[in-house]
Amino acid sequence: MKQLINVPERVVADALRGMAAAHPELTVDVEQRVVLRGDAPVLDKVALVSGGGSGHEPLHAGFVGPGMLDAACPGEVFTSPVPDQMARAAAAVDSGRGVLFVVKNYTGDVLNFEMAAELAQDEGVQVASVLVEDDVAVTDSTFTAGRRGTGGTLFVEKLAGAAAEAGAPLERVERIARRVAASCRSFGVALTACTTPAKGRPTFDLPEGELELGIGIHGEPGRERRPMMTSGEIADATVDALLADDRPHGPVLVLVNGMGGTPLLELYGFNAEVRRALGERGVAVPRTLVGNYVTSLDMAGCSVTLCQVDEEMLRLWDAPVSTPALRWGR
Amino acid sequence: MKQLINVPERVVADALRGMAAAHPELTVDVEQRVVLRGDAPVLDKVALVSGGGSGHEPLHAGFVGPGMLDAACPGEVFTSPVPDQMARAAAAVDSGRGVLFVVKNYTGDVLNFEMAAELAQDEGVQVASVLVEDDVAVTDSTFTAGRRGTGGTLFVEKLAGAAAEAGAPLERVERIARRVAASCRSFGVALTACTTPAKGRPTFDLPEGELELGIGIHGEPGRERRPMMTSGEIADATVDALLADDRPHGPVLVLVNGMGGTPLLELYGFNAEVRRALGERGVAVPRTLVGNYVTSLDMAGCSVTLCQVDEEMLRLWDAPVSTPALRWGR
Amino acid sequence: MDAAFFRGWLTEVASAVDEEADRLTELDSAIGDADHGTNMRRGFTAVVTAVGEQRPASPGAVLALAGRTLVSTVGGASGPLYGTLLRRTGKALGEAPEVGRAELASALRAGVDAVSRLGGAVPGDKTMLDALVPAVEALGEGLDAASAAAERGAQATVPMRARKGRASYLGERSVGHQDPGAASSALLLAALARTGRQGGGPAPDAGEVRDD
Amino acid sequence: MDAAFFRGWLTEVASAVDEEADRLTELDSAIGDADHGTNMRRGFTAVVTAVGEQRPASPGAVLALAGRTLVSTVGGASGPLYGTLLRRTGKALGEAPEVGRAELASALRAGVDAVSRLGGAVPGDKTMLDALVPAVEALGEGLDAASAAAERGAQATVPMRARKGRASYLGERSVGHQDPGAASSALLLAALARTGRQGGGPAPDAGEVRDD
Ligand SMILES: Nc1ncnc2c1ncn2[C@@H]1O[C@H](COP(=O)(O)OP(=O)(O)O)[C@@H](O)[C@H]1O
Ligand SMILES: Nc1ncnc2c1ncn2[C@@H]1O[C@H](COP(=O)(O)OP(=O)(O)O)[C@@H](O)[C@H]1O
Ligand SMILES: [Mg+2]
Ligand SMILES: [Mg+2]
Ligand SMILES: [Mg+2]
Ligand SMILES: [Mg+2]
Repeated sequence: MKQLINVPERVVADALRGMAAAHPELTVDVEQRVVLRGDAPVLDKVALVSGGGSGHEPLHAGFVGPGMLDAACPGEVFTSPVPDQMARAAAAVDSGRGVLFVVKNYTGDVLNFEMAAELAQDEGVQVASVLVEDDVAVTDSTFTAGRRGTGGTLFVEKLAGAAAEAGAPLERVERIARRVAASCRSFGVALTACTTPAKGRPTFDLPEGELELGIGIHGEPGRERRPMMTSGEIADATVDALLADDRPHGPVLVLVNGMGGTPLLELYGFNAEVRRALGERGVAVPRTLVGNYVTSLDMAGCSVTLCQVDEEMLRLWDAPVSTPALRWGR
Repeated sequence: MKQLINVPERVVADALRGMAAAHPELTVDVEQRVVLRGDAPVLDKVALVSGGGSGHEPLHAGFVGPGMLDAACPGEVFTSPVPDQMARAAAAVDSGRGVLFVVKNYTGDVLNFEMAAELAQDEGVQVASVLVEDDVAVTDSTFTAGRRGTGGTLFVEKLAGAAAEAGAPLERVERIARRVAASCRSFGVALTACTTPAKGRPTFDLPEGELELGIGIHGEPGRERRPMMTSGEIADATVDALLADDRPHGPVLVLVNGMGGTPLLELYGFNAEVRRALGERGVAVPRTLVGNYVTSLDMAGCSVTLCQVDEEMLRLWDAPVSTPALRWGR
Repeated sequence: MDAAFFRGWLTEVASAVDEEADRLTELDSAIGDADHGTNMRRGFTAVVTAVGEQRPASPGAVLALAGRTLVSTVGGASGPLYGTLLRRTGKALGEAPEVGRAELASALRAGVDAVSRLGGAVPGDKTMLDALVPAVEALGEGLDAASAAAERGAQATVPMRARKGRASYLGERSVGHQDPGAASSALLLAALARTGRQGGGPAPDAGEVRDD
Repeated sequence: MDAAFFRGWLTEVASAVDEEADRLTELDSAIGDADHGTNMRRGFTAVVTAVGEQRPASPGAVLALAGRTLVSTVGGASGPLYGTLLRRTGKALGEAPEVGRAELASALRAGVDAVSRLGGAVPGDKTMLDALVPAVEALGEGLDAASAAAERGAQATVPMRARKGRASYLGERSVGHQDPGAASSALLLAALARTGRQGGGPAPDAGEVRDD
């Protein structure tokens, strides 16, 4: 597989230089691998910090800005960042009202963010953390590292970010983040594997005529391999997996997310089928987001995230946001 | 190649259904294949209509909304829409102040839009047209169908859209559109070919270790095949091709555009190299847009568009826009 | 040749195009954008439906309707071009309920001229005109001769360097491939010859014989 | 064994990891995310630089610095886990300028326990602990025995079903592949044995002999 890169070792640093060039409204520390709101620390505002392995762009750095994250810490490709990054970011964005870490549930992310929280607290920053674990493909969480954090991260960062922007104190921002995290369910499907810069070849072998159901966002194979399915069949299987795990009692926000290599034309077509499938099962959808938001490099495929919402959460979703990848309102 | 579709024949209709579901602010006529601003016709405003083959999403339907297009007409994949679509769109968005057609320079698009203009004029709609022909890879335009319209389309639609939104009359909107079109230069590079739904296999053979320079956005091979290059080398070759054609006398807007299959991580890294290459050649860059905007289905690769701007054009660029794919300000 | 003859021809084209769609797309894939087969199939399927439903009374009206239908359903370059070909040919045929080969030949020439004006191409540019122009010229010798000329014209595009349409972007790299539009034009002419031989068009090289 | 011995060990690990990085990534590719080789290489390259530049005086300080360096440069699961292993082992060794095998054995046990506590894994979960725990237990019989035990432990992960780390997401599909972290742990122990044999650590199974 060919890649638009210089050398694998420099991929993340190059991307950060490119972000800096494209987004003067952000402060990008290429050396220390921290991306900050240009106006950080924002006076009297609880700050949100997230981060994780690179390769999922625009997550997380693309969500830094008013109404969402105050800072993002990109790790190497598919590798959690190191604690120093998060601690440095926390110190840079803390206005004195505390920092919320948004952590996707992977062993590496959890451990590094834990260490970062200790470091930051040692430096007098008040830190709370919320774990995103929304991937219903991981079923027996007692015999696993637990559910993976995937598309739900976008909802947690958006809604908690809106609450923080509105001036909520840390405890409330944390509570909302937890509520959103608990309300999110995701399920992903791969048509092809992705290729990491370091490996230079697809991470697993997925022949023509087959797909993987229940994949994660790190190029790992999924729960089950099946003969190729139509968009409508994939939507049915995905929605069934989501509703089997948790039947929403109210309306849901829907993220129809591309894994990076699937054309937008196909994603929109898939959204039509997801909407049909949800409609047939009586689930109301007040808002939908379609696009490549939580990706797995060049993987072809998609994931669907449902986030059950009440009035307040819907208001937080609609609140203005101004980041490279998500922008509306104001 | 696997695709997230139902059947090839329904790809465009499915995508439109999905757009309708995701974007209640748009009016999507799936049957007639027209996407309109929900508030069309906008009182006392010149209307912009564009369209072209599908497979380049978010272009054009993703650019429908306040500050940009009033309507888009998607054709079949890589096939210009038919005149009836544009004529119907023109009638639907005309407020009496006239309609500007934004046409990418391909034989099919030109002919169909010409016929549409006749139809619309027959119905009393005042129509002007602007041709986007920005692809410098097509050199000897006397012995070809002329330069292809690619990334420059985004700038024409945005800047002319802003002028129309500000209340400019048709003649002025047309003049600005022409000026923008004349100020744009693009050059594209493919690392892989794309796969159309109808064909189901890559449109041409591009082996490991090779790339194509000077490609278009319809899966056609390029001007030249070369051994694989680094991101920095591709940036140098691209910027050289652009500046050799026309050396800007002032600052340029830059679009670093993904062809659909290249991860955002790589695109941002490429942007760093493009910025370096422009800097080394003394070109100032007040604004940059990085992302998948004018795509070629799942093709891996990128294009760079430079749009030379004066103060007024920069103001038009910065003016508020609110479409599915491009949104800022207000 | 009456309206039924031309309906027959269009039906014959539709089934030929349907059978050969993959080959046309394959040709377009080499030097274009891999849609010519689907474009032609979509267009002629719609044409058959339209002329079958509306059953225009004269050859001219059949072709004019077919042309309008192509324009409204195909898109791309081939939609307006083939649409114009049939529309102008139909217009030139006028209202007459039956037409002879000479009238057809001159009407087709008017249609082909309109294609050339619309697209700005001439023979040698590696387009459908490389099949259409020689076909029209050979039409005086009968439908089979026209079909053979179209086929030769299509084959002759292989070594050409394209100067019009998408293939022109490829410059030298367009050499060595047959033009898809020329190939589909040859299908149109072959279908015309078959229709002539079958139902009751003029027998091959049978001069002004009118039957059916 | 003095500070130089431990610096030697870490250098030995770094070169083993560098050589075996592709294999580790390949293993991680089968049941993880294809980064374990690059992670380990990045970490131990940084470790060698750090201990080479700062040259801590005691074995404990060398390992503590190495552990901190891993935490700060690796990321992922292996960064905090291997970082903790070395940091805690170093801490347990204290300030002494030289340490014997018994002290090393008990310090390493403390380190391995800390890894188990941090990650919540136990032997049988198909993690690095499946190599580390048997190695520590065999350390009484010498460095070579520990290395052999680690290698056996790593091999023994092949038929296991993962219950921790990324591989656990695969459920049954994780069976039949060696755990990458267990494989890298075996490399660490093999490097320790080599260092012992070379420079002047305790001779294989030589009991409390201290030299260098
Ligand atoms: N200017 C032109 N004049 C005549 N024929 C043309 C011209 N441009 C293109 N064509 C014909 O159209 C064919 C391509 O048709 P098609 O693939 O359906 O449309 P598109 O090129 O828009 O994808 C070409 O093979 C060529 O024969
Ligand atoms: N909870 C855990 N306890 C002990 N070791 C673990 C645990 N989780 C993962 N590991 C080890 O870490 C290795 C993976 O390391 P690495 O690939 O560098 O990190 P990541 O899994 O974050 O990509 C696994 O092979 C396993 O040996
Ligand atoms: Mg990892
Ligand atoms: Mg086409
Ligand atoms: Mg074509
Ligand atoms: Mg890994």
